[in-house]
Amino acid sequence: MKVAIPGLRGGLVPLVIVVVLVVLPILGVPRAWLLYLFLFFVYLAMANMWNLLAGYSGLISLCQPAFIGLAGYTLVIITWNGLPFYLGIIAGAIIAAAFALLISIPVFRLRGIYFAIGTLVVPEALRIVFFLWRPVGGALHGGGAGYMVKGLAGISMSGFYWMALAIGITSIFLMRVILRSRLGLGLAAIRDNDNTAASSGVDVFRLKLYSFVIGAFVTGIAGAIFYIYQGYIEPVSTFTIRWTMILILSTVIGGIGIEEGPIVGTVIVVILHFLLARYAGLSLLIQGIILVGIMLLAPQGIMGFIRKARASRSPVTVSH
Amino acid sequence: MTALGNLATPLVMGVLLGGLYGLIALGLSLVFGVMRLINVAHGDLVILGTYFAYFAFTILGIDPILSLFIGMPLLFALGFAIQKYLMSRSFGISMEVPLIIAFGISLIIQNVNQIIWTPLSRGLTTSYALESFVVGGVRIPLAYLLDFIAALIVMLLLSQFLRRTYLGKAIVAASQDTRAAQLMGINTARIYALTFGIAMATAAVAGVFLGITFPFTPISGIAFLIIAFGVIIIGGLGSMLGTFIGGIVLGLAQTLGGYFLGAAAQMLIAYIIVLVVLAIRPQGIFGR
Amino acid sequence: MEAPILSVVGVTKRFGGLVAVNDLSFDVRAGDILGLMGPNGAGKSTLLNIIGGEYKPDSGIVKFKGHDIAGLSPHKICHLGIARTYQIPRPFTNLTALQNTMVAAIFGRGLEKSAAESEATKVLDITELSEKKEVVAKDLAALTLKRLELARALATKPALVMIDEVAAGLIEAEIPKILDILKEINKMGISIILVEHVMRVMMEAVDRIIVMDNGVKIAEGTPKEIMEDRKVIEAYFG
Amino acid sequence: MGKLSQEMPQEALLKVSNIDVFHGSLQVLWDVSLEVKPGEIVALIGSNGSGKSTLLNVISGLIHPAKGSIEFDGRHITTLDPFQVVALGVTQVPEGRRLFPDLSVLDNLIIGSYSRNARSKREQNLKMVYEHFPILKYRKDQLAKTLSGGEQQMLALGRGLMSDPRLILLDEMSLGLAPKVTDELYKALSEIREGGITILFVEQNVRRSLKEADRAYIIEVGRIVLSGNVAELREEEGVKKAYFGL
Repeated sequence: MKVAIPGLRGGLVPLVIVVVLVVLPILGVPRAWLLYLFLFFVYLAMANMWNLLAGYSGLISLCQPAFIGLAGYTLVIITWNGLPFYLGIIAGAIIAAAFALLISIPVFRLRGIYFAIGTLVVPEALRIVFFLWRPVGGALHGGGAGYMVKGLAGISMSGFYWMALAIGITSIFLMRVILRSRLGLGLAAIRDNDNTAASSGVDVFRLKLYSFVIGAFVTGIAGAIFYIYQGYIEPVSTFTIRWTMILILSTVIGGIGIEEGPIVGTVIVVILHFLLARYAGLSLLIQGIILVGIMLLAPQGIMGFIRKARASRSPVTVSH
Repeated sequence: MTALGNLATPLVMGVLLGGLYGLIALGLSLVFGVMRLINVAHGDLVILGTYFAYFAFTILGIDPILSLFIGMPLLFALGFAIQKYLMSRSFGISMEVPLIIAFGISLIIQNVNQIIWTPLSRGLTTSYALESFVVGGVRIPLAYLLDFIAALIVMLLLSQFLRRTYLGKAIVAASQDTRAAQLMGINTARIYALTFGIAMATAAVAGVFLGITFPFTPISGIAFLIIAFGVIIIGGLGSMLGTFIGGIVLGLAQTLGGYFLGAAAQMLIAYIIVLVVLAIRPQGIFGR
Repeated sequence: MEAPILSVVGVTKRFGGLVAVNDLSFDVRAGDILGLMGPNGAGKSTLLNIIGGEYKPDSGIVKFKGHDIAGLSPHKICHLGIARTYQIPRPFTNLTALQNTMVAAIFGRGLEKSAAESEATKVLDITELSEKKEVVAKDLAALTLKRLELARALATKPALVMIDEVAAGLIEAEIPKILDILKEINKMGISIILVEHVMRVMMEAVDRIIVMDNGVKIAEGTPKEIMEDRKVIEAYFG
Repeated sequence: MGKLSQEMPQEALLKVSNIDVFHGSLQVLWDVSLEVKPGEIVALIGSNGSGKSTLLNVISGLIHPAKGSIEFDGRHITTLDPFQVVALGVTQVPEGRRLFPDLSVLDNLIIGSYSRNARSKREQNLKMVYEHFPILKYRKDQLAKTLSGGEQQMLALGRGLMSDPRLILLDEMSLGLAPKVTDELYKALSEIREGGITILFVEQNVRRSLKEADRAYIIEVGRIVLSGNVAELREEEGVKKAYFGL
């Protein structure tokens, strides 16, 4: 029997899965389950975008927390000004994308691992900025004390869940579209050989910039949704490398540069997260060991491993 | 005159602190220069060195600086093993794999430290760590001076080692052209493991002096990793003098940033300098 | 006389102490097939890399259809109408032959996906790769990859194509076929710079030959003149 | 003389037997065999991409063959790593020289003597290298990257000699050098052979190869297509045609 992964095979199965996921809260599923799924979809959207950057565009971006946090703080500013939270989500995503455009000026001059170093500094700088800057409210709020997100009264767990579901499913769909578009073909060409791509007319810089900005936008939406759920934001736990770790783990465990990779990886990361919730340190320790183990034993992750096993079983290449 | 006198303190402290930052960055720079590996676990390995000294100091009652006689070989062995058993296998696969393994190692070390030592902030509070002295009206903590002296000694020893010994020359040769080094009869796999080991030995020294100077927690490694990156980005990879100067620039940025913008902002100036340097000269100011 | 489509004037490129290309000048007229030869290390590949935008010359002018292209980035040069093949094929290894060619048609020529597909199919036909259309490049044989290089270059619809050693390694019987392909390309109105060691291809395909040695142009003339030039024989045989 | 030496039942110093080599999934050498006898100078001739450098790299242990074997002085070296091959006395002077650009000339030479048995003969070999190439002594404190092309090639050759080799593999020594400099290098090469070192060299200049070597192998697209002593090869129709064809 074939295991169907949501959103992968065209046709009826994914539709049914999506419908079931949408009606879950109405069916009276326990709140805890909804929470697991909420985190799953938020992480999934972010991991899909990291996969787009690191797996398909050769950009090992370590500044995703910047996009998450900027979107979160934009949400705060919007809601503190009495505007509705959904405007906050959209504004957050736009600010994240604009910021990506801005920092692309210095960091896109860097290649490969230098890019990784350059991007690592960005969230650290932002953390300090938001430690000092109090965009709204008086001295009682902001800085290290953080902000409550306003205007969330009336949103239930089901509401949070639906938002996360929407961005999670959208991110899967978006990946499908991107990878089958001109952009996807161009990125695939760059990944295989950037010199040949350039001499075939591909504007390598521009395509990478596109995926960087798209990645920031979607990551920003997911980040804003996360902070709507959390209802609270402060700099230390926001602009933190832990976000980056979650994204890398999810992508790498499932399979970097493989479309289904983040889906599988995020399932495992979320399960581990809750199984080991009581032992916070131990959970991350185990995740670290898994990360190293996967890289040594199956660097293409679980999906890569499955693909390879399948390919070696049947000599015929899979055709679409 | 008081304004100038006030400014003298951050200036002197920045330079002295810069020595420590250069020392922290040294191992990261060495590993990158030779293996082209960005060891994102470097900060955590430095902090591991700090915790070892803390263990030696609080449980065994050994002075942190003296504990280096055990700490350095221990971290050397750990580095040697990490390269030989984890990194070397991943080198051929792709550029990301070693980077992600380093991420994994970082997670592991942080959380082992967390489990053993709890997330509480600690310090290597030896008697001399709290002392200070006054020179020309500037009060200087003794720890800062020790940092600077330690950095000078380690950098001098390392540069002499690289310049004068067969092994040192082989490390330099491998960093310039790995394949040519192999063709000259150099066992590069072994050179890599030794390089990682040496880098970790310097991390052990950095860890001790860091612990004497600042309080630390199991997750402090990330902050010092970023500082080390900043030093390398300013100083350029693979240049000892550059690393030293990069450390001083970052140290000064921090102390002057603190002086003008307040303690909370002290690292902001440093990070902005890093980003500006990246935008203008990605290979670093002293890089090739 | 018609203005040249490409003119290289006094181009020099140094790598450290080595002068790879030294004060080199030549023209390519529209519709020309220009041969470029010289021993290994003579600077031919460096020259192609300069024209293609991978290297910026230290001095000199490269003019293409009136634009000064020295130092432009490769994709811009491609858009202006210069395409190239690599001596050692550099395909997009995980893409099929068709997708390889489509990348060039989409990004080099600005076609939409469906138009690019039919264009790519046409080009694969010219280079006799139709049967290999759906094969992933990493599974193609070395000699087939050389033709894929050509297909990819043609799909950008260039005005000038630089072909680097397309005949090396072919057996005698395959050479007429490659000559036919070259003539076909030329008939489409595309100028060609041909780097080639296989003398028979040079003799039959090109109008004019430039010979380089140590980065310097040592001879220029018809194939026949070149074969009799003493300096050329010296360069090759010491 | 070439012919005679070929008929003499002399034990080969280097014996490559029927090797197949792959780069990833791409086969680059097919069933290649080659022999070098003690004291010989043997040339390996072929065009770009024909597999000459790959063959040298296989002998040096940088790449391992999928099939076949390599023996040096009666010992199997097929699966050894490069540093082990060097320690046995086989040193490659790679294409493009590949010096350590930011080290001094002297340091480059010293690194040449890295293998354990070469270290003890360091001073002696250094004297020998300076005798062959006096300019290196004059420039010993300069950084390698500041040398001219010809001097760099001399340093590359000298660095190889510092490893106290019995067989030296030379890849495209004359690449990008003026004919006069090439002459000098080949003159040094025959002196080096007088000193008891066997030589296998890759060269793209056909006439030069046939002039300097005792025997030659011609390689095309990964296969040895012709071999023999140089007098015979000069008469061979295939080689004549290959004058330009290679």
